[in-house]
Amino acid sequence: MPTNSLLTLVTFLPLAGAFLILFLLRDDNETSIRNVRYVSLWATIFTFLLSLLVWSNFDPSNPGFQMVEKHSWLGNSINYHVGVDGISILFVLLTTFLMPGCILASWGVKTRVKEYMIAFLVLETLMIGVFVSLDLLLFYLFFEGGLIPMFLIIGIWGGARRVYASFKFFLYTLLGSVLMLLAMMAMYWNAGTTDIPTLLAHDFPVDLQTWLWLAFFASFAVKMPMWPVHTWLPDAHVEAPTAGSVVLAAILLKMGGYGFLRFSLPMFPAASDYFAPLVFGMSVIAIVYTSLVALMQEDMKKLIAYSSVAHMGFVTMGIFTGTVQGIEGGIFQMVSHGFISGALFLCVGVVYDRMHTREIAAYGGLVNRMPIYAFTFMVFTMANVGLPGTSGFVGEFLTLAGAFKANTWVAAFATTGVILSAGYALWLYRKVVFGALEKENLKTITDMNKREIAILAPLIVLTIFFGVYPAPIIDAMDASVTQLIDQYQASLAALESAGKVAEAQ
Amino acid sequence: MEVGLSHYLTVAAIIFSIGIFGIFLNRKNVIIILMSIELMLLAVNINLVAFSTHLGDLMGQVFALLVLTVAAGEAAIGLAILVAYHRNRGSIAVEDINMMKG
Amino acid sequence: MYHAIVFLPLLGAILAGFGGRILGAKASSYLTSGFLVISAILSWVAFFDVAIGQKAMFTVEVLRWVNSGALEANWAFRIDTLTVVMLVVVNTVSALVHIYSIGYMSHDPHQPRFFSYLSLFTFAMLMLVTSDNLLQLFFGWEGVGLASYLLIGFWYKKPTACAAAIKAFVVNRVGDFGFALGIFAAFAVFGSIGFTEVFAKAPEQVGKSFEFLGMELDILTTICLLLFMGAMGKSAQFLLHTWLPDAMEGPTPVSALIHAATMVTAGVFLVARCSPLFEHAPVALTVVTFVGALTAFFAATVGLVQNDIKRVIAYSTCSQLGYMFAALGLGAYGVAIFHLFTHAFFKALLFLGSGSVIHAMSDEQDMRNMGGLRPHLKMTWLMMLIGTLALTGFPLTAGYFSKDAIIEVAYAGHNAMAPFAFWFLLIAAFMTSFYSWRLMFMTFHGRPRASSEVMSHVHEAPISMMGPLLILAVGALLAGALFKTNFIGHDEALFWGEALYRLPTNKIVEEFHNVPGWVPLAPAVMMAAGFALSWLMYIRDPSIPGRLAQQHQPLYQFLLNKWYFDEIYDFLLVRPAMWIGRFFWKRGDGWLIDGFGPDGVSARVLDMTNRIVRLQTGFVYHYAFAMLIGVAALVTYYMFGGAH
Amino acid sequence: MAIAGLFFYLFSAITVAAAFMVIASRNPVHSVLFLILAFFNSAGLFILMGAEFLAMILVVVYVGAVAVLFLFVVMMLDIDFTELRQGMLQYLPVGGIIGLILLVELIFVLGSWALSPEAVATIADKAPEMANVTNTEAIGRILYTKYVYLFQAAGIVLLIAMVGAIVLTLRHKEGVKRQSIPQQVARTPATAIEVRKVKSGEGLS
Repeated sequence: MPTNSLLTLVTFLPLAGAFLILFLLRDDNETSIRNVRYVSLWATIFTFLLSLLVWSNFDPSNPGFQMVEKHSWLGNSINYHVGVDGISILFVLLTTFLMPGCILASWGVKTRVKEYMIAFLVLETLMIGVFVSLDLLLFYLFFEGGLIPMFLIIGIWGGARRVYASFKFFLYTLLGSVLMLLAMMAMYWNAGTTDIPTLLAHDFPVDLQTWLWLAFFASFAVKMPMWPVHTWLPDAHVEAPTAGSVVLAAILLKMGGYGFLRFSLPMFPAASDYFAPLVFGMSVIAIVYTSLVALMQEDMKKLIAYSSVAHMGFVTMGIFTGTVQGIEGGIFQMVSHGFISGALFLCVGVVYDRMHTREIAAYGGLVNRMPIYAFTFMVFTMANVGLPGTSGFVGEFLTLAGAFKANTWVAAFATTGVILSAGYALWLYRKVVFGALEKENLKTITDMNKREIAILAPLIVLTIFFGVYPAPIIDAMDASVTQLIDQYQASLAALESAGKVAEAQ
Repeated sequence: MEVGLSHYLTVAAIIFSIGIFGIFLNRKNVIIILMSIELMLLAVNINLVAFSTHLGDLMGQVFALLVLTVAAGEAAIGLAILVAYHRNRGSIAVEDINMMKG
Repeated sequence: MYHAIVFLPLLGAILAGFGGRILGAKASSYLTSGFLVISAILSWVAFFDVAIGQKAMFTVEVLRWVNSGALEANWAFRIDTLTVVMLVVVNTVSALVHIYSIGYMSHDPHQPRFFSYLSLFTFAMLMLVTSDNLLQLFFGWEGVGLASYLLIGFWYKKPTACAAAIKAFVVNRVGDFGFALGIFAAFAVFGSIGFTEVFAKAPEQVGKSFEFLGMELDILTTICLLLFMGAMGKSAQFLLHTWLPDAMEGPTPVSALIHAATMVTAGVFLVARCSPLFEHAPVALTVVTFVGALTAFFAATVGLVQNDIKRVIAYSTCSQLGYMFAALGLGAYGVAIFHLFTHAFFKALLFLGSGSVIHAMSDEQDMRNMGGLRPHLKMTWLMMLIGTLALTGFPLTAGYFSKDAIIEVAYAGHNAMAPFAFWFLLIAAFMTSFYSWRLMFMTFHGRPRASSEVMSHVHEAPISMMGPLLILAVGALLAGALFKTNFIGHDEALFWGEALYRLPTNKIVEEFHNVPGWVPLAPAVMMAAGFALSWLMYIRDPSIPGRLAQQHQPLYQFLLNKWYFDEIYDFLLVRPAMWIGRFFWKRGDGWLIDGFGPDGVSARVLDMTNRIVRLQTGFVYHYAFAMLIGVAALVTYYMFGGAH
Repeated sequence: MAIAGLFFYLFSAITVAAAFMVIASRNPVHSVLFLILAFFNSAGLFILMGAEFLAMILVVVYVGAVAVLFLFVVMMLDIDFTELRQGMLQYLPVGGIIGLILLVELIFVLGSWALSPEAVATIADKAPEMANVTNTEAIGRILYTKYVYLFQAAGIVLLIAMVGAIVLTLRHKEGVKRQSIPQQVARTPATAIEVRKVKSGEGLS
């Protein structure tokens, strides 16, 4: 197999699976539904295996884009252009790795199984597409396209207030994206191309950078989500089905961070530098504010959703420090948060499937009947808290180390998030898992079954493995990040010297 | 006194105004409203033909022909709706027709 | 060898934790205990090899860890005298506690889990003491925090235990907040977090300042104080001590291992390990002295009136940690570590002894319900007596050498807080003696106050529990005399090698050996006075305490409620945090952001459409009118307004 | 030429008067008749302008079809027209003002208009000399060549109008027998024939 079409294959394999389901499995009986499940499971597993092939072909010492594939698409300037570098490959792998778990976690879906699986497979294609596309328009297409399946997943298979949540989600993200589309057009008119590698080398005028940065920021900040545009997230998470929450927390949120790294920082360095204090402020507020809010939640998913916002605050803070530690920490945090938050939502899903409530008060003493679950939940709670030895720590630590270099206030306030996160996470754990088993309806609850163990076990292994030995991830991105920072610093230096010259004159 | 373009245009203008006036005047009677519209279209046709003759350009007449077609179609559909409506409601009083109210 | 020392407990933890159900309770407890015994023996071998053999410091690389740009932190062991001393302390006590627990926990249905946690804790502690860089130290630091959390909350059905576990973790996190900032600052200043690099570059930064939180602060002082904040949290120093007494909710062996001998001394270890930094930051050292002395005094006062046997010992631990910090602050790192070393033995002995008592009394912890146990628990009484003697500093026992040395150091010390520390520590020594004997008298002497049913069940502990006690008792008696010359003698510098650093101007070791004659006598007098008062109040006339409490009700309540720290924190921190959280959630998110954001916008849109909708009357002629009026307006506009 | 002028004034006066009567007469039947009158006279105006074909079409289509259709509908629907005329004066001022404004404005335009010189250049289809080709033939030449698509489109408009009108007014009556070809085709002996054993001497009941 020629490696140069590998990425395309990885991207569109899930879509092929979706078509298979759409056209070949038309019946509505039990066997057919089972087939639908297995087809989608195998599609995602094959995608994951293929993405491992991408990983093995990937050369971590090369900072540029690899396995590039380019075909002309619309006119001369807009191409189908895909490729991965050290930053994006991690997200591709994260996506492909988590999707089989999501499909497995959806085994219990009873209504409209076929449509559900199709939505997930399409979503996977779109998510991978976001990370591999090297053309603005292609990126936009995937980025926005991802909204639709997610919108449907929340709106159709969600909880009681699903319509409200899905519309909130959709409108929030769309509002930001509209501005991004405008900015993309402006970039096209300024640079004459939508090719991302070319744009990376293009120097945008400083005034334009400010506006472009703000427009992109509007989109990514909502996606991230940063304070104060985060309120869609708790609602969306609460209403989404388990697998939807997982995808949302683990992958969709990462698109914002990826966008910052791919566009904001390298393309608009002057504006990024100028707005860094704003981002710091918003990140720190996000960390402290949402952690405090999380302390008071009564709904398990909402609590985890708020903690996601807090953790994403670390990411944005790290990215805009412009230091190696900050950015690598941010990326690492995103990857590890992908595992951890995904797993936490899966954990909630495990008990939700049994008791059909997310109220924290409805649980208590689960450890008595569910020791495996208690252990799993403990591992991820601790990873969420950022205990060293879990992957959650490495990212958090690196971002904070980077932030301290940039601004001690930011680092100090962000570090208080570490205390608060311990507070809310352990409180949740205590209320749900510890204590005596007193509630009548919990007395017959069963421990995790084989399928649930199969979903969560790899996540436990990776969470601890990357906490102890994060080198595979850091090494993969190191060259790309170093190049990114070098260019960022260089353009800032050039700008400064230009400013000095102007002053002298 | 030579009869020129402006004479025809004046006539057309007057008929057009009468058409408008008619719509206001007979707001309750759909049939007359439809007839007023026909009058307005007629005024437009006169204009078209007048210009066509004046400039020696046949396109104006072709266009008038198309207007005629549309006017015929419109009258047919309008009257058909009227008949259907009358059949259902037993009246064609426009004041009763506010089902499109938002 | 070092790999084995550190990773055997981890292996034990994993095997017992995951294979517990297959192995069964007995096998997993023996397995973990066996591993720990091997580790302990190897530690002693290492101790004689490195410390007594005066080997130079060396590192053992294990695995790459976080490497990001200039930040390089690998899993590695830094082996020097300080490390091996800690290895000995940790592994010895841990091994003994494991063995003790086999008996103590024999009735518990969750033994594999318990032993797994214990071994996990030991592993984390070993990672802490062998760390080669601040990050690995932090790993161990948090790891022991986790293990402590798990062990305090071991009896998860008790709500108080769960609350205490969370409290321990969160309060520790407050300290870690400072510790983490200290690491970040060190990285920002030195460009590295490896001990070797940081210590090498420390002298360059003397007297320099940097901008921190908007203030220009001395670099080393800031870093040291931040690190010390971490130490305060872990070692339960004044202001951050509140978790330690509550942590007694855990099983007693846990209290002995974690909350007496090892984990709580991690702060002391941290300061000693970072002595090359602290030596250059005299202001920080002064603060350390002050906090240490204050804690020693404060905890002792609270210990005077507590009635829970374990809480008394817990406050005693807190107090003794204060002694260690006072010594550290005065530059006598070796003395502090020596006290740590001896304290580990006698405090573990006291805890395990009290565990035996509790075990015998069918899980009764309140001393008011004990008394007169000596005839029934002769061995335990003897063990507790040895522990008490060592703690109060009876001549020739371990405490006599180490604790009295600290008081002498305080007298000889030079920094601004030294006189304050001396008097506070001296008074604390008196109180220590008083409450220790109070504990002995209330528990073992006088009339039995327990119900006859309980008394009939009182029985001496089995051999697996007694054995460790015996070994610890030997340690409590002899550890001081045996290692005195090495740890704090005139030539201690040879023993410690590069592990502890003192400025050439710091001559505290010689000085404290040459204090006036009354100074070494003073603690002994205090001890005797404390014993005498205690005897008077609890043996001679047991009605005195009650009357005293009556007369000085406010003071008594103040002490009984531990200076009202829990209440103050609850009022100042916990409730406001809850309140702010609720405020942000309901007002901030719900009202402000959503109200003016999506919900507000959609509501306004609805309002608008509801108004606009009224224009749509549904009457055809209205639309026709609108069109015609529009036509007229347009034509008028083109005639008079536009078209120019 | 004077005659042409005379006829122009005659036709236009009648047209305007008839148009006014269309909207002013009390009886809709009269309105329709006046509409027919207006159409006839405008056809005359068309002839004066030389658009003979259009004039004929106007008569045929409008008078022959549309107006008759109106008449037909008006007479077919049994409507109380007096009721409809009530409140007629309510909108009279508004209508009057709007109509007047437009009229004044249009006249205003007429008073000051001038053909722009470029207008001649924009002529798309030069009309041939009347002497050589009749008006009808000239229109036919371009209508079936250059504007054939428009012509077809007009046809489709009419077709759709026709279909629409039929759909709107067609009423399915219950109880009317219709032919159903699918049913006929799907008939099998099983559904059509019933075999009965007839006992001798009894016959079918």
